[in-house]
Amino acid sequence: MVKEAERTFLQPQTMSNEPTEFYESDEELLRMFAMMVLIRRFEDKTYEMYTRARIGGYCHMNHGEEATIVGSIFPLRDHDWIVSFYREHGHILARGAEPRRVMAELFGRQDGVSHGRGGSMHLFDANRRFMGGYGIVAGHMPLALGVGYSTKYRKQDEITLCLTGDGGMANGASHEALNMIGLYHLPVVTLIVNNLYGMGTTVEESAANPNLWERGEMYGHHGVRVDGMDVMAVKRTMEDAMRRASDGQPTLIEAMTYRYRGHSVADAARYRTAEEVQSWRDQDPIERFYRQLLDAGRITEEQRAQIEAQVDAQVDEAVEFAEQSPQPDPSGLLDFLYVDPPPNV
Amino acid sequence: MVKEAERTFLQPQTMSNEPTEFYESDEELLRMFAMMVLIRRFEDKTYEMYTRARIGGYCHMNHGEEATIVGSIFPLRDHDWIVSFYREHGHILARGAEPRRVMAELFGRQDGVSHGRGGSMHLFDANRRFMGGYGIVAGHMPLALGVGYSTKYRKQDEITLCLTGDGGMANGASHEALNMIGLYHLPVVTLIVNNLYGMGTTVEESAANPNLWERGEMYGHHGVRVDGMDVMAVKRTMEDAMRRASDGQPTLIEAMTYRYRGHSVADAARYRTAEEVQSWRDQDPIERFYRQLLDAGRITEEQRAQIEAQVDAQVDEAVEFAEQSPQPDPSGLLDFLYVDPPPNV
Amino acid sequence: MPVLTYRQALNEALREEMNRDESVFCLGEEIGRFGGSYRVTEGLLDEFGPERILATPISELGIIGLATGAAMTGLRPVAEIMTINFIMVGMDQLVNNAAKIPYMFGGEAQVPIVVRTPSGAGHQLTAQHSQVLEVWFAYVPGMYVVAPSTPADAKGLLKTCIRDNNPILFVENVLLYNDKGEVPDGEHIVPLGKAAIRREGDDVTIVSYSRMVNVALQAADALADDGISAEVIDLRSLRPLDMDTVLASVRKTNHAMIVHEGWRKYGAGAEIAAQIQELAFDYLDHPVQRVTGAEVPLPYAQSLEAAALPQLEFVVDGARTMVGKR
Amino acid sequence: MPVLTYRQALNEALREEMNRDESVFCLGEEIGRFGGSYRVTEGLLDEFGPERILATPISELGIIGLATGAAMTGLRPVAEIMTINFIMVGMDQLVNNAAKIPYMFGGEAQVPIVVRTPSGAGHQLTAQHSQVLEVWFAYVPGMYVVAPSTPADAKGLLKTCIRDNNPILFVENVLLYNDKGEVPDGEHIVPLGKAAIRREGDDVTIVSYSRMVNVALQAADALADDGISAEVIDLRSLRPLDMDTVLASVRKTNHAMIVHEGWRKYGAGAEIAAQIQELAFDYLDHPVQRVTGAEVPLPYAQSLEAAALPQLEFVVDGARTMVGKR
Ligand SMILES: Cc1ncc(C[n+]2csc(CCOP(=O)(O)OP(=O)(O)O)c2C)c(N)n1
Ligand SMILES: Cc1ncc(C[n+]2csc(CCOP(=O)(O)OP(=O)(O)O)c2C)c(N)n1
Ligand SMILES: [Mg+2]
Ligand SMILES: [Mg+2]
Repeated sequence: MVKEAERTFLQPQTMSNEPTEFYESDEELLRMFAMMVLIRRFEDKTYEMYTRARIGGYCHMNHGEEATIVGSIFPLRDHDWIVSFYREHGHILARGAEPRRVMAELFGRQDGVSHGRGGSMHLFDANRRFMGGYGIVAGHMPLALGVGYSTKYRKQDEITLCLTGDGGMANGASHEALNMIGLYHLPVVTLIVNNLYGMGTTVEESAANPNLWERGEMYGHHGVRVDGMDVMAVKRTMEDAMRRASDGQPTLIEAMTYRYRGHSVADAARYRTAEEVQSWRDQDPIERFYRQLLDAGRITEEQRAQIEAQVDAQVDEAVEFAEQSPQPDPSGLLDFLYVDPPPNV
Repeated sequence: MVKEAERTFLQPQTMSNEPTEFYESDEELLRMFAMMVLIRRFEDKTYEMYTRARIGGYCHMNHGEEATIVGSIFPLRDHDWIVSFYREHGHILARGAEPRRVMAELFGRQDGVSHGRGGSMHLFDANRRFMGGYGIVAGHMPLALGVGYSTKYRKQDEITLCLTGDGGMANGASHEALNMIGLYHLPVVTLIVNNLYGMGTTVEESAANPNLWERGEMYGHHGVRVDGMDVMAVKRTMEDAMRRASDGQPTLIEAMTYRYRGHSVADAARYRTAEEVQSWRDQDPIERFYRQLLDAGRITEEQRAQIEAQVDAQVDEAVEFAEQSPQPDPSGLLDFLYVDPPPNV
Repeated sequence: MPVLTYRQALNEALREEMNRDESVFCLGEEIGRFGGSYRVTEGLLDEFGPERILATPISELGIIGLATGAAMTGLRPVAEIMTINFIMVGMDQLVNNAAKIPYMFGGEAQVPIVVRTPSGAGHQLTAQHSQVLEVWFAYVPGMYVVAPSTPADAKGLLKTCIRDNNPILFVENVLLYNDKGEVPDGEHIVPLGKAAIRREGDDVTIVSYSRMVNVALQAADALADDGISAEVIDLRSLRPLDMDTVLASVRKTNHAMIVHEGWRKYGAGAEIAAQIQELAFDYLDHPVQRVTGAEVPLPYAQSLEAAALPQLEFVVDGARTMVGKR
Repeated sequence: MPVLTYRQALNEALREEMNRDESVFCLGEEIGRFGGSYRVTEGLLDEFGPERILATPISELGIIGLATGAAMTGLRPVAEIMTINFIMVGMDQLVNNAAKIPYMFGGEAQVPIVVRTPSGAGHQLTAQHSQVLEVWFAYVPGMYVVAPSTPADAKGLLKTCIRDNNPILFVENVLLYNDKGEVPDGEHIVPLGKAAIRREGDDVTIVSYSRMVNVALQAADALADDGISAEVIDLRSLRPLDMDTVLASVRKTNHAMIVHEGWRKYGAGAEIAAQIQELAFDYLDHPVQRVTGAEVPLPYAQSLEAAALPQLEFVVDGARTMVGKR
């Protein structure tokens, strides 16, 4: 049952607003800011391209979740791993994949990151150890367990970040994966992008105890909740979690955020009020980070304008590239089905 | 991770040994005692009959777990429900099923409680609202959720007792069922018969946090651990849980006990030491209850002897009945497959 | 007769059965306020309230298990699994519990549940969201697998299934929901286990079910232009499987073709082909043919997806070749 | 050649492959101290330690998911699912992840995993513990399904599967573990997708796999007494499916019978029958016959269980009738 005190925690206004301390270089901070803007603009363009029928299938966007993404992915090192879910456009961008190859995938083209086979939900980038987006809710969490186990098996210093949704925490796959990650003391950080809804279902309608971070304890993880609209708060939490992970102590982070748009492009999100959406937009992570940077003298208005212009150009170029890239030839229908199959498959 | 303090809790000697207060009538107490003896002797006979090839298949016995069984099942009222798992001979006996029809089922005979179709793992008694034993670990827990939901739907005052094992708590089915039971405030009491092992795997090897009762909180249940070798402690815990259940507050009880024999008749249980087994046998729930009753002047040596003689006769009669009952006729192979099927099935 | 979409026909069946029998209730993800992922339960929450239109967490074992347990106590749950692709995480409850309980407890328990779920590909939903998996359940004794192809059948079969006392997988199709057709008002019941002859013909029997019946009918039109008269049979259910109707047709046409969307090898068509040759061997002028989806996880790109789905022209060409009019 | 049991042959294959390649490791319930529920991994814990012989909780999604995720990083996990009956709670990871990952990511990832599991009934294990479910996985493009019937194949095929780069369901059988046979020492590799002719014959082709190959061979003995010469084919794998070998035999014998333990309708035999009639129609003197398990959840009573399993006499009688020597 939800106690009143906890329920109010789900409101953005109760979140911490302490002045942020930065140890990051200007360059690093601006890279973070630029990435948040890129994700936002990329998703705007995705939406536009969907309505123009360039993109099909299910398409889930990250508007509003930029702080959870950049805050958790930027601290990762090149040799760390990511396992994600279907709402992952921003995740793979933050990991450094080329926007044009991501857009080409959304267009279903041969130059897409999954060569047009995966689409929006199934982006992949082996070189960046981005182990894919998956469409079965919570079905990717056992994969993160496996990647983490591999690290331990190979005695490497790698961390696996598993991004997942709040609704998926009701599924048995989350339970089995988190328990085993804790049991084997794996260097895995699980970040719940708690956007308060799984489709039209609120967290309170899906979890008997909606304080999801509290599950950490039962799974042998350190559990922590963080303001997911504050990129620096997420980043600090992630940095702590990475330190613990290296010591074999997994962490379960619940990052409180909000998706501005519907569950997918097709969802008009009638199950929530305009006021609720606005109350979160008022906490916009990009604007908030901009204020923080501005207050700390780490960004100027001109720099912002410049970043935005660069990002816009990048996104336009991505669309152009995608338009140009060919659809996979139907003769390749059976490609990639098996590795070195015997002749009679 | 298991903290030391918790690990020692798993030792029987640290369990409460306060003098027991009884409000039960002599008759009730003796019925409880007799049932514990019946379960023990029935299982002794089951073992014997298995070695004499009267019983086949998988056969899991309840030696040592009598207090968890009688303590949780005796408080139930006629209109309450039970959903159980494959280690359920004692469960159905405690619910009042005729030992001879249970033995006939173990023998695979037509007069068995499941008409010879189910065997040891699949005992059933509709009249007593004993909704069966199931063989997929934790797979019965979603059924208990369903029975509990039915009670709420029909606006009845019924309680569902779900008996389950410690090992099964690692399975996703337990997670989904317990969460939904909590979410819907169902009148369900889940009792984990924690016998410290799932086959050869210890609780600490199966649960990142082996304090299973603590999961109650995350599932919106009241969570409690009880000394499962003390039938009165279990009974009091169950009574409390039933009161809460009627108010729509489910309870997760972790009853600490031990199975004296291997996982099934076929298992020699080489994964544990003779000393460990002995330390639990020293806490034998039947002897312990007998002492408690004796100290309180509620039983005499003669009464015990009489009960044992009666139980022995009952068990012998059960075997005789089972021997006499016919095997199902092979012509009935397709019986019960469908209810009123169309001609061409 | 009123014209309804397949979706509306299902909705009407649910509404009528819930009004008729208080023990009927629905559960599943997003079936309440959201109205159902494919809007089949739209409006029912307002009419019946949240206990009878139970929107659940993303817990497929929980959903099917809840339905099964409740059914054992006398209720008649109708569970929705959002799409058949997600049934894997819940199927243990359906196959190991629901389908086995009546038999393994020697008839002491019944499990009158309907699990509704859409199957099939289309709209670039890709590998994990475009599967046709009902054949798995048709394999399981103790289950029924029903799959209507028309709005009228959607209503009539769903009503029948809700009243039936066995565990039933009720397979809808993502691309049929908007199909329109005449649907009888009120009490309209379609019996289980009776295939429908959708079009009569003499030269070749095309056996199909669910959405592919439409493709078969289109093919029959095209074949008619060539002077080939095709009989189109809609199985309506994979279990029970009405081979009598199929065999009677094949004995007349001497040519049989099976069309379905699922993968070819070990697909539903294999069983039908196997039985046709077992039971009408001497009537066959040509081997039984199968037209199916390509054996790949469904790819995203339009070019590839189109190539992976069964094509009208394969049906037409196959039938032409078979009857020797190519 | 050394004589080993099927169980020992598997154990030897695991040991050899783990010695050969450090990236190979085993995981599953009770495979460590307990030695494996059917003792296939006995002794390996002592030899390789708990990281390479990982005994897991009862978490089938966790087991198959761990294997899949680890495989994507370059390891070669061999997962044991204690029996195929428990695979349902874990199969989402196998079908929706392992089998689809290589394709849906456009070849950017590989999933070299083997999921070992015993299938089949016997010893009164009843409805939830006696199933034959491999046909479900054989339906799935992207998977292989391998099922050895002899100790030599158990070793040779398991070694091949561990070295293969595709996700593989490796189906053992509860009643074969104690079977003995000659098994080549050391490097012994059996290629994937090549059926074995276990006995040559001219009058009828009996196609089978796993334990039922033994029944087919017994039947062939009995038929020989009647002067009927049966050819017995062991498929060895359901996917890849070596129809070339089957068809060559049927073209010779003109009679085909399929024998398997699983249920009949939508069982593996349906596909084989469908393909035989598709591809050797003009060679068939008689419809392809199937001998299978009865379509019931397996009952407990000995009398009923015996009646539910495929009987030697059905094979013998069926073959006699088919070749007209009854
Ligand atoms: C096992 C399963 N059940 C249902 C679905 C359908 N579905 C897709 S996304 C979704 C909601 C998930 O919500 P959450 O985990 O909170 O992630 P979010 O979409 O909010 O980022 C559902 C129910 C699915 N993909 N998989
Ligand atoms: C899903 C599933 N996986 C594995 C098994 C095999 N199995 C049967 S009982 C058991 C151990 C269960 O232990 P626990 O839950 O502690 O119950 P106990 O037997 O100790 O009473 C296992 C692994 C199974 N029946 N179902
Ligand atoms: Mg969400
Ligand atoms: Mg146990």
